[in-house]
Amino acid sequence: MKTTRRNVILSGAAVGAAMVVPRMAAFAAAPEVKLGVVGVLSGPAAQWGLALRGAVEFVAAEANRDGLIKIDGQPANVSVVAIDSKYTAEGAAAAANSLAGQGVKMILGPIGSPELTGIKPIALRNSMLVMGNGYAKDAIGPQWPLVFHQGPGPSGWADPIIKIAKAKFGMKSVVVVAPNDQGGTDIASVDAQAYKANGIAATEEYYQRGTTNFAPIVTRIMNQKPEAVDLASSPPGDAGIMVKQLRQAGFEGAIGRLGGPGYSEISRVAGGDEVLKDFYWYEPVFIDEKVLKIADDYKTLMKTERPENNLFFQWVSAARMVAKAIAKAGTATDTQKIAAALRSLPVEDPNLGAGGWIGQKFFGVNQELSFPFGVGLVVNGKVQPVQRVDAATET
Amino acid sequence: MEGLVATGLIGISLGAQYALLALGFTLIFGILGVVNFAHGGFYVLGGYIAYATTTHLGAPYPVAVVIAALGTAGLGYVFERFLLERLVDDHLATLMLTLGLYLMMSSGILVVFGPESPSFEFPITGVLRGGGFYFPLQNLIVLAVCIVAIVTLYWLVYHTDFGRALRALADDRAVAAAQGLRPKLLFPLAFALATGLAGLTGALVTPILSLAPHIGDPVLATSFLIVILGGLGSVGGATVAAFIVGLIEAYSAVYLGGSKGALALFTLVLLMLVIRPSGLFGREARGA
Amino acid sequence: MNPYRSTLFQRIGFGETLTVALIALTFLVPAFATNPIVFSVTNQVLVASTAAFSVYIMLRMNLLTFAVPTFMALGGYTVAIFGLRFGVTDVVLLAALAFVVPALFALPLGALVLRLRGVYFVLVTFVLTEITQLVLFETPGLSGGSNGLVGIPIVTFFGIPLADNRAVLEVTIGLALVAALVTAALTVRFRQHFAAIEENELLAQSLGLVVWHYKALGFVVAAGVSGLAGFALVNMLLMAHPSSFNPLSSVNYIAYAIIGGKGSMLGPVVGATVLVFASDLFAIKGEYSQFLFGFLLVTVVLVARDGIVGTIRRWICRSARTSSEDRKAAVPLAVASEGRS
Amino acid sequence: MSPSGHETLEVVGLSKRFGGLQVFQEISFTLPQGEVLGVIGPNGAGKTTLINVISGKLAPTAGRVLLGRREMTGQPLHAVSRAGIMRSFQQTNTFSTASVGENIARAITFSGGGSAAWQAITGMLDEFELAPRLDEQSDKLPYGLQKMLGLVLAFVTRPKVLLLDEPAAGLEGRERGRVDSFVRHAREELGCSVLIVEHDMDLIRRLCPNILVLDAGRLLASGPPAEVLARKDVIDAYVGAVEEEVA
Repeated sequence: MKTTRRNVILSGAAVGAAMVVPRMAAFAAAPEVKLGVVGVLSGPAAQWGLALRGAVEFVAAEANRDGLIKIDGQPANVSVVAIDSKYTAEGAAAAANSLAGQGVKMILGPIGSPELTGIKPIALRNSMLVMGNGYAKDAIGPQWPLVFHQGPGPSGWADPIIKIAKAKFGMKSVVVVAPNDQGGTDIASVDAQAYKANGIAATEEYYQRGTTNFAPIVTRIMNQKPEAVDLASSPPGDAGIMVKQLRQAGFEGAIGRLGGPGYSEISRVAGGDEVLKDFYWYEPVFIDEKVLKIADDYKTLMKTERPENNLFFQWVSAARMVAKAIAKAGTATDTQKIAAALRSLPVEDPNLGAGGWIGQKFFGVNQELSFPFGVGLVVNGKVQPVQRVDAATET
Repeated sequence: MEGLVATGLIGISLGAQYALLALGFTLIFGILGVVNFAHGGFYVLGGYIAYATTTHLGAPYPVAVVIAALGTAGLGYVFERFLLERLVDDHLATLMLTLGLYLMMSSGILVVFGPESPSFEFPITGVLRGGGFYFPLQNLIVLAVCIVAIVTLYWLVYHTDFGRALRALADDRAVAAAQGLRPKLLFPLAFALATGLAGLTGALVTPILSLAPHIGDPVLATSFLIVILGGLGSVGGATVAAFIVGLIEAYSAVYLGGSKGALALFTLVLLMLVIRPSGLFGREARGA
Repeated sequence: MNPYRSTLFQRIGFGETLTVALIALTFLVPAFATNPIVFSVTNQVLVASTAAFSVYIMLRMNLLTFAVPTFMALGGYTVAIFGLRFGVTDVVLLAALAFVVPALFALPLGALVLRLRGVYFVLVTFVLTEITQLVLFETPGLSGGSNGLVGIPIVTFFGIPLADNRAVLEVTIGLALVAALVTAALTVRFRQHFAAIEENELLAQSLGLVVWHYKALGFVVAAGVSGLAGFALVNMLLMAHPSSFNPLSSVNYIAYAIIGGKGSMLGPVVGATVLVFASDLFAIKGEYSQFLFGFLLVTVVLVARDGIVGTIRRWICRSARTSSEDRKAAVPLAVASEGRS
Repeated sequence: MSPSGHETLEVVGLSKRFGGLQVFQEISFTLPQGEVLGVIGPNGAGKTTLINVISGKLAPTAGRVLLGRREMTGQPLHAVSRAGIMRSFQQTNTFSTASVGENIARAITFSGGGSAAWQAITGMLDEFELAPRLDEQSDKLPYGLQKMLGLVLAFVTRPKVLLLDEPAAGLEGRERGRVDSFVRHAREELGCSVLIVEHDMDLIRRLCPNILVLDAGRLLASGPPAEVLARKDVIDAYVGAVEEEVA
């Protein structure tokens, strides 16, 4: 190595200079409430994060307009800090750390289970309140008292949807298909349980994340001769190909997707509603005129169109709950107090309607928001109006 | 028995798609010694060009496929000529360069076209059926194009002056250059040929499967597997290996399940490398 | 002949000394900083640097490895399993395990893959990372499958629990420091051997160097260093999750080493620092972050071929040559004297 | 150093085939310790491959290589090298970005030599004009000096048999004399036997009491150069063409 003393010292100085970064100083002026957003803003799942960010920005603007939050009697200014979680555990953890560094105590998001898993230890260390999503079996729990669930996972809604689908299509057996990672297995296994509880024989099939051609998987499914196929949390693109290839292979039964929204993309990829034929899916929000009013309000307040993804509405309701809890607690820093306020608030939203807190039975903690939701149906190639289902309860 | 044959048919259609992809990848490596991490990006770009041409310009699908192939070839030419060419002998630098290009391409597509799959359909949707078998006509067309492309490529590489020049450059650049062959002219052409092939595949296959900004990742991984199995730089090897991978994927996924099937495939390729490091048809492992 | 003797300092190498010193200096961060962002960024930079050291070691032998996530997973899961199953929490013991278990795995694996050269080696290590993911998914009993292992007990140092942000960072720094020392020791001790293999493996072998001994040694140590990075990551997240070891993350570790400059041990640290900062900075830009990251890669590769450290060194060498002609000979000779002493 | 005769290189029925291509077959010869043997033949006759096989870089398809009755066949390159069979390369082959001094230091380290090895080559370094250039990067040296450095690297490993692959190729007339000198050093100071593959007939005539002629992978003739080079089949196969080419 031809290194001279001088050049090493100089390059060292350069490195030192690179390490000195502008630190973001915490503001200490008028009452300031910062809502953190941790969500995927880049890559294939960016639409979810953009919906989340848009929703929280909207709720912050609403709160500022209405002077909702008062700290020590003074109306607070609500602002939003959004950071990309890159849909990984590390990304979410880094984002949470970064927010903690900016003095942000409340986080809306993240959206997926790996991210939620990554954020929880950080939130615990910095006593941050998290209102997140993610369908993992351990998404929330008594060991994380400050972590709330923005909406129920399949444990909440799979059962009512299956009852509707069974009444409509009358299937006796189903194959549940999902990717082989946590985003797939945790949902598919809960779905399968729910089918079995309704007297439908269910088997699970997992494919490798990144599969582009599902013809072999479809053949494997066909070999089991199921009466229905549930695509669970397969991403919409994958689900669309599977629907197309199942129909090409001659599958005539109903196809479900008890994993999340994405019907329109699935329909586009599959080649239209005629290809979907008999199809049922979970729609996180029952969208009626009242809910759509949020979109108009958004346009008036934010001067642009709302984010396209319908998860937007759900995040609006969750962010409003958090804002109300902060208002009730009258603090932007004491997350224990905010959490207590949140737990005691009735679950209701001016646009989405009334619901309740659930989660005790499945997660051991009652910190899951449950609002009315929708079941989408395509029957014989015709889209039916989305059916409203009352907020899931635990019985 | 019926199941075995049906699965074999699936494997062959998979193999045809893979062959088209792996040929371009192996060509770039064989001639330039470059591992093109942006290969999947050109596949995606081909799909989107074809989509945009049919949807926004109203061109007929076959025209769109040709435009997609030419467009990706053009971009490949420019990229090689003006960026890659400067560092073509440094395989670490070219790896980083193609990787950077891929990240820029896929996020560029994301920003322009949005994250969701658009509605992009193959014009022919019929399915041949009979006696427990089925074969989508789309796959038949891809198979036909694949065979034409492979034959053309063989002819180009082994029976034209262009091909002879490329092979001479691949064997020994210094000697070939001394004999008057001009890498500065030929390398961009070779790169364009390969990226055009990826774009053609994208234009053909994405309407059958799906089109989204991120679908380049698995394409790259599959191309890797195939060229390892076939022997880096070997056109014949890549073709045969593509069909082998297609068949193994089909049989293992059908009889073992998706996740275990993939594990079986990867392990097989690993074993293969251990037993025959230069792949099925490769020459001695290249130093670069 | 005039037998130049090199000083101990010269022989250890400036790049190595500075790298180790820089990492040791980061102990000041938990001592004085209070801002969690600083903690988080330092943590990320150090985990990234540790993993990139592993790439650096392999590059000494002209081998580009994608297998870093594989060995990180081995190290990380080893720690998680020993913590959860056997209640091992001592940080020193866990660090030893996180180093040794991947290293032991690397030994038979190396016998298989080190026969491959160039791009074949690159591709086979890529396949290894894919296999790692699938094996994790397919062994839920051991690795927790797709859910990973959560609820790992807090590590302890002589019985003192290391739970808060500060202690977690201290563990990461300690691990990075060990990794840097191991890397420096290996690459300095065998600098001539590795350089010979990198430049001209055939000549080295024909001069009698048992090349595969050194390749195996490098591979095993690189695996151990990756294992330490895996430990640091798992300790930071308090879980071992497959998504932490995804195949494409290997690209980042390679980028750290190459963008920073593969010619010096300082390279991986500088590369990790710059790119982690860049990616945190770009993360705020959301949908454009990948584009900016890609653009940065392309620009650095085109403008600074030897990486950041290499390019800066070249500038300085150029100005040093014009100013003092006489000292240029001293350093190469000092190195050459190894064979004479 | 063992007494004369104990380090004889024996090549018995050696053949090498690449797939369908037979490079050479059934080559047998012995090279007694301290002697010099020339190998000539037209391009493509298999000369370099012969060196590759004897030195252990390639495994033979059939046949054996023995050094003083010890089996060398199929041993890896480093083992053959450590046993005392050392080769030089046709193209310049040094550690290109390392200095001349570093190159020599590495050769000494890798072959297990000590500081005595430096003393042994002092004279040679002066003679080949390498001594003043010890700190220069080896690929910045003039071509001729790079080739001499390659030979010096082989020398410092203290081989028992040296296999030189076209040591004079690309050298000017004056520089070629250094090859002669190098061979003399090797024989006198190491008691080493030398096998030279070369196209330069003058050099072969000067240095080699015996030569082998390879043609299309077969041993065409062997014996003293004056005798062998006068044979009609040898002239037909080779000499005429090459003399022109070299001139």
